Amino acid sequence: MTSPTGFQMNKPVLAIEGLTVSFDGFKAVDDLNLYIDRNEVRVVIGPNGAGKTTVLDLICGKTRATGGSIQFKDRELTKMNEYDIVRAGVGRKFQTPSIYDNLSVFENLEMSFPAGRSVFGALFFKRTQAVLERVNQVAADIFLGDLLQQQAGLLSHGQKQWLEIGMLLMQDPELLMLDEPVAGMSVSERAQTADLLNRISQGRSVLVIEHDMEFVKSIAHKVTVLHQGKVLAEGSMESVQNNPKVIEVYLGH
Amino acid sequence: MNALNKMLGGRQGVVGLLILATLILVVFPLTLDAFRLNMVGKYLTYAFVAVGLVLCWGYGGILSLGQGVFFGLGGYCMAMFLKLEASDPESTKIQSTPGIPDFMDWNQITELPWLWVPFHSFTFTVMAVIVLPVLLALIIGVALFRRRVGDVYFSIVTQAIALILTVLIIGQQGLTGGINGITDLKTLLGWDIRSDSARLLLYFINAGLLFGCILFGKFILNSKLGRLLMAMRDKEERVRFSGYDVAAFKVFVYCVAACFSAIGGAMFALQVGFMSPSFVGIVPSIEMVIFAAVGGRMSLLGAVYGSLLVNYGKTYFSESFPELWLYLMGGLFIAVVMYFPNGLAGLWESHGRKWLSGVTRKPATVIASPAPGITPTPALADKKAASPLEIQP
Amino acid sequence: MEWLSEFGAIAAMQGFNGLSVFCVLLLMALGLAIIFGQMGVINMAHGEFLTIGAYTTYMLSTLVQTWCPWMQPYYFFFAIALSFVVAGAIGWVVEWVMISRLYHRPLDTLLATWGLSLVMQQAFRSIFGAREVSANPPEWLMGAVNLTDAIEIPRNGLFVMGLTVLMTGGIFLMLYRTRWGLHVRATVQNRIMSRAVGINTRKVDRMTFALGCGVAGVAGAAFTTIGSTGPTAGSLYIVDTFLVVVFGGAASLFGTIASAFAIAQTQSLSEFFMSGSMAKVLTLSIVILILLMRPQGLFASKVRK
Amino acid sequence: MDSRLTGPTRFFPRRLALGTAALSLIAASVFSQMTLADDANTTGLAVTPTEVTVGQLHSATGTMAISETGSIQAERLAIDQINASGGILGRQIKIVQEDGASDWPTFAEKARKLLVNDKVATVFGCWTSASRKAVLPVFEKENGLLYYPTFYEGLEQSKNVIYTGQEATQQILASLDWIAKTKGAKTFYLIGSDYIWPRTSMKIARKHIENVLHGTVVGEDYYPLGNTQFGSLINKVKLKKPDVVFAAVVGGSNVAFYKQLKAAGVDSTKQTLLTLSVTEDELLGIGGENMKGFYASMKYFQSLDNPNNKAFVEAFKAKYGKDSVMGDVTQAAYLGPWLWKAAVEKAGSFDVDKVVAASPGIELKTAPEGYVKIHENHHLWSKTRIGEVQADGQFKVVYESELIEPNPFPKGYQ
Repeated sequence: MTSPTGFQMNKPVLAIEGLTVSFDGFKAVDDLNLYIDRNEVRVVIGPNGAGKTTVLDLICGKTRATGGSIQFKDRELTKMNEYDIVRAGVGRKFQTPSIYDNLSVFENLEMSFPAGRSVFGALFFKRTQAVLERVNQVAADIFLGDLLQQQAGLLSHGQKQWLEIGMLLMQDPELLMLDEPVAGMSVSERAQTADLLNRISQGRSVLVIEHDMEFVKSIAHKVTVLHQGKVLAEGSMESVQNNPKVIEVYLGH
Repeated sequence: MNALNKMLGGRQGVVGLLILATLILVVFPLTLDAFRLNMVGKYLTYAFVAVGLVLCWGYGGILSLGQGVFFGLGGYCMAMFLKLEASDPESTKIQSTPGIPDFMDWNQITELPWLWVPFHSFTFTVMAVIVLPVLLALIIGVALFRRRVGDVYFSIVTQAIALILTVLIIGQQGLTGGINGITDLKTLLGWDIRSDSARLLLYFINAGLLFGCILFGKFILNSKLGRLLMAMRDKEERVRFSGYDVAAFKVFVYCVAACFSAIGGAMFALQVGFMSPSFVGIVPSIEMVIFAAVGGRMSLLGAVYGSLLVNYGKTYFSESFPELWLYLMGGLFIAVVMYFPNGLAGLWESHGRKWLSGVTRKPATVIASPAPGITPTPALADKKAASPLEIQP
Repeated sequence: MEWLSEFGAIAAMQGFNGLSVFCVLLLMALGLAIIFGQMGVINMAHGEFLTIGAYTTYMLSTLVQTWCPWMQPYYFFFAIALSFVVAGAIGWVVEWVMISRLYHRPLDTLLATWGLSLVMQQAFRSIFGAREVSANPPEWLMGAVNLTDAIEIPRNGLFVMGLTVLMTGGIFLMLYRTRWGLHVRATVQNRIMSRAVGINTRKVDRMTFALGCGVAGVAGAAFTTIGSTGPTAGSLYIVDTFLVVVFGGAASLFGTIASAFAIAQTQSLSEFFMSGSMAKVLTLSIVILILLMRPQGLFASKVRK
Repeated sequence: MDSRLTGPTRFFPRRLALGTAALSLIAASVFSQMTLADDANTTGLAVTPTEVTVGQLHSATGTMAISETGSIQAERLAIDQINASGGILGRQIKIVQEDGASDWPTFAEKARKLLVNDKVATVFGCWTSASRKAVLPVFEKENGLLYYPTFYEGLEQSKNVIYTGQEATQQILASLDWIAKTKGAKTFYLIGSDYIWPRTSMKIARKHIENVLHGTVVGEDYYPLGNTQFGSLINKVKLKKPDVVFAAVVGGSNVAFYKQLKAAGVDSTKQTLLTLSVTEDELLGIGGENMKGFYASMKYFQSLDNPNNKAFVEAFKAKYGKDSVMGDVTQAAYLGPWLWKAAVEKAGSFDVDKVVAASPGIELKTAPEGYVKIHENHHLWSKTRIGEVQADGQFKVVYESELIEPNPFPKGYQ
């Protein structure tokens, strides 16, 4: 294990222990242990069906665990509501861009501003200067500063991916989870996204699922390989790539 | 002022509202006789339900097939108060037990049931008209939306609730007047509601309340909550994982729709002079959905036009061609759903605007349909057109 | 002692009554379970397809009575088959003209089929008149079988029961033992994939819908032995039927059977102890309460999404 | 839904224009009629020297259309016959027909239209109690006149309504007496659809059984309208073994009830059954063979053997086809126009107050049911008959009472 020193000194932001979920007897995630530190960019890779997306689902509460625990900043997520998990500081991007096609880019971002989240809060929500500034800042970050009034459904695929990342940034989460953020992006867009991720990972932890190895190399601090719902290997990109078990199940063929 | 303007949906919204207000508050009272005006008043009580349906079905994606339940609850609360007032010991002295409603006397009830007692108070009644239906909607909504019941399930469950309430009302004849309903309502706080002048005043009160509901609806739709509703229709998961309690928002619009329906029901009892289980059941509930569908499920004003038009058509055709009426109603339903999912408002948006010469703004081509096969609506288009100007710092 | 044996006999007959209500509910719900459960389509006109079956039987009964009275004892079997074909054929057309355009909008299907049910009701009224009509069931279907002196079992109840078992079995076989059933189930699970592997999903949809309507027609034919036929007869059944399917958990045929059984027994038992109206309210309320607590119905499969 | 219908602003003026035009037409015609009014019409009714307008208000559509069709036909037949014989006070009767569409508020609305806009001299209409209750306040407020044909629960008496059907005590008491006497019945099972008429009727029946006949009611059950499953009920009947099943099941439930009774082996050889709600109309749907040998209590049966009835049946069949049947309510509806004619001629005026004042004591010797007379309480004196169901869908009259006084508020039965 050649993990970068320094990270292990702190208590991990996210601590997954013994996590198990089964669907009618099939264990999609099986006794999984995973720790993510503050300011870390962690990439999870693994062949299809390894349980990567299920892990994200479990963390953000979309799927309920059969057993085990997920501790986020000392709070147990497995018992919490989805929206409470989000409010606790976990943001999640879905595999396919999940944005509101009928709203403008501005409104998409505004929706994620962490105020007016209750029914009556939303009813009396006001577009304050703070909201405008935050939206503009995030929009600039995600390369959409000029397209605020564009209807989101008309954006390109890559721009939609960015927009969804931007929506997460609006929430200012401490743990950012991205499911295949560069899928369907052009080479230059990938580079831009890598740059974006490196910028936004300051002050928060990022958990990424990705297949594109070049992209993984350019962002990952540490890589975890999942196979059949279990951790197969964990460490730096190099160590993982040279791990014979990993080569056998994933990279080898 | 600017905020108000925005709330009403920009210039177009204000104009639309003014046209409807002129029609209802000026044109109808001036051109229709007392009888027809009372009929329009009755139609407008259905418009409350339709407006509520626009909120919860059009925007919230929740198709309730049991809005008659709330209409009925509101109506029954009001009717109970009016009936008690009409059943003073003096005018019921021929009964074996004077002072109780006549149908109770026929059912050998000798004492006013406890359920009825609080309805001696007008304040209580007005509160009950609002609170009871909202409470019921809250229970149903919390139970179903918290557990993420699918839209179709929700429709069927609400339908069953409408059925239960109908059977219950009919079965508890001594308490509710059974299938005949509560009839022969005469006065409200001593004021004869059957006279032409009273009917005229009630018509305006009714219209005023309706516009109140519409404005409240517009306020909701133009708030962040309105955008959240649309966002939920698009990507419910995304909204949930942006930290929102999706179920709470659904419960809220459902309760608002229930409240609107109940107000409509209470006004119905006042204007028509009775209430019966035939407004509670499945058939009236679904008919009210037609009103919203014909007017345009995404348009609050459209719902009012839809209610007026369908009911006018119903009266007209059932008078002239009773045989054709059901064909027409069914055909209208099928046609609207299949070909004009946005109803009159959608047609107006896609054809009317163009036709109305002198409109300078570009047709809303940049807006994709809110749902497959659904054309944009004024509300949507206006918001799109209005918001960009304001959000630039 | 005599009282006790009599009570036993009534209990037995009441048990049979529960079974017979169960069969009626199941027979009604089968067609819907196929259409709603397998296709996700809400067919509010389902009751009217039932009525089509009933009217078909009525017409055949009248024809037989006029032209060949000797057929009277046997015509009922033809009537059932014909009802299946007629209702199925109309269902086929409806799917083609209407439903197929609305698959991506389930709530709109609900509304459109409601409109269709209004049109169909008026059509029945125009064709057959507003009055209730009554098919003449064959003589061997009427009356009761005496198991003992005290226990009498209505024959039409037995017949409906047999028919229900037959239909349920047939549908099970079709869905789980034939290639067509495989296609249906594949289409339900993944429409795009099914199309990709060469299943004609449009055809599968159309056949499924037609089958569901055909089954409703059979139910309608069977019900002429226990009830009357009028233009609005079908609408009486629709809510009950939907509740059975929803209560059972939509995609599960087994769930439909279980829920029909549960609802029928509750209804039948409570009717014995209270007025029919209150029994109905009680039964529906129990169903709704359970649905409020367990909205996915009794049997819903867990699926990894 | 074409391009003409371009939106609210364009549509409504059209609608309004049409509406105003129609209204002014109506107003003009009403006005012209008013100027021609004479002393036979001092209250502005739609009466001209040659014509008098009356309203007909039944359900032509909806669930009740099945039942109300017969009444519509009978009233038209009577009016045609009156017109053919010279009309009323030299005037031909013109009918404005409105559809209540089986919907109570629609009834109230149409009643108002008939009285206020059409200014009809009288209305023949309604069928269910609910529709009557809905229109009653309208008739009382606008001072209209309604002829109501259905046998009903009583407990009502209005200046503005003439009830041409029987009230509950007329229909129930004599028949219970008869069945207790001829069948020696002591135990009764009461069954009804769940609404006011069966419930009130059963209440009266229970009081009579317990207080007068000194029998017992061993069961009482109500089922929702439209219910089609009677298995449990039939088992309860089998358990209780009543001497008489006393039934008031209506509509579609009727057919299911009797078919299932027969299928369960409960036929007239094993069980005596007396119903209040099966006329020849209902028998068409049920099938005579399914009810053979059961009894119905009515004031009129199509098979009544008297010259008036022969003429009525013949005329009805000539007009509406030889397969048509006439039930109790159809006959009562037929009486309406004739009773009105007699009252108008006695009053010499169409004015509602005068017609109402003239009504008590009006006799009709030509009624198909025989002789009827309007009581002070606006109900009819009539006879009650028991009919035994025949396989061909007709009734054999097995009992005929004396003329019974109507008593809508029966002391001791409430």
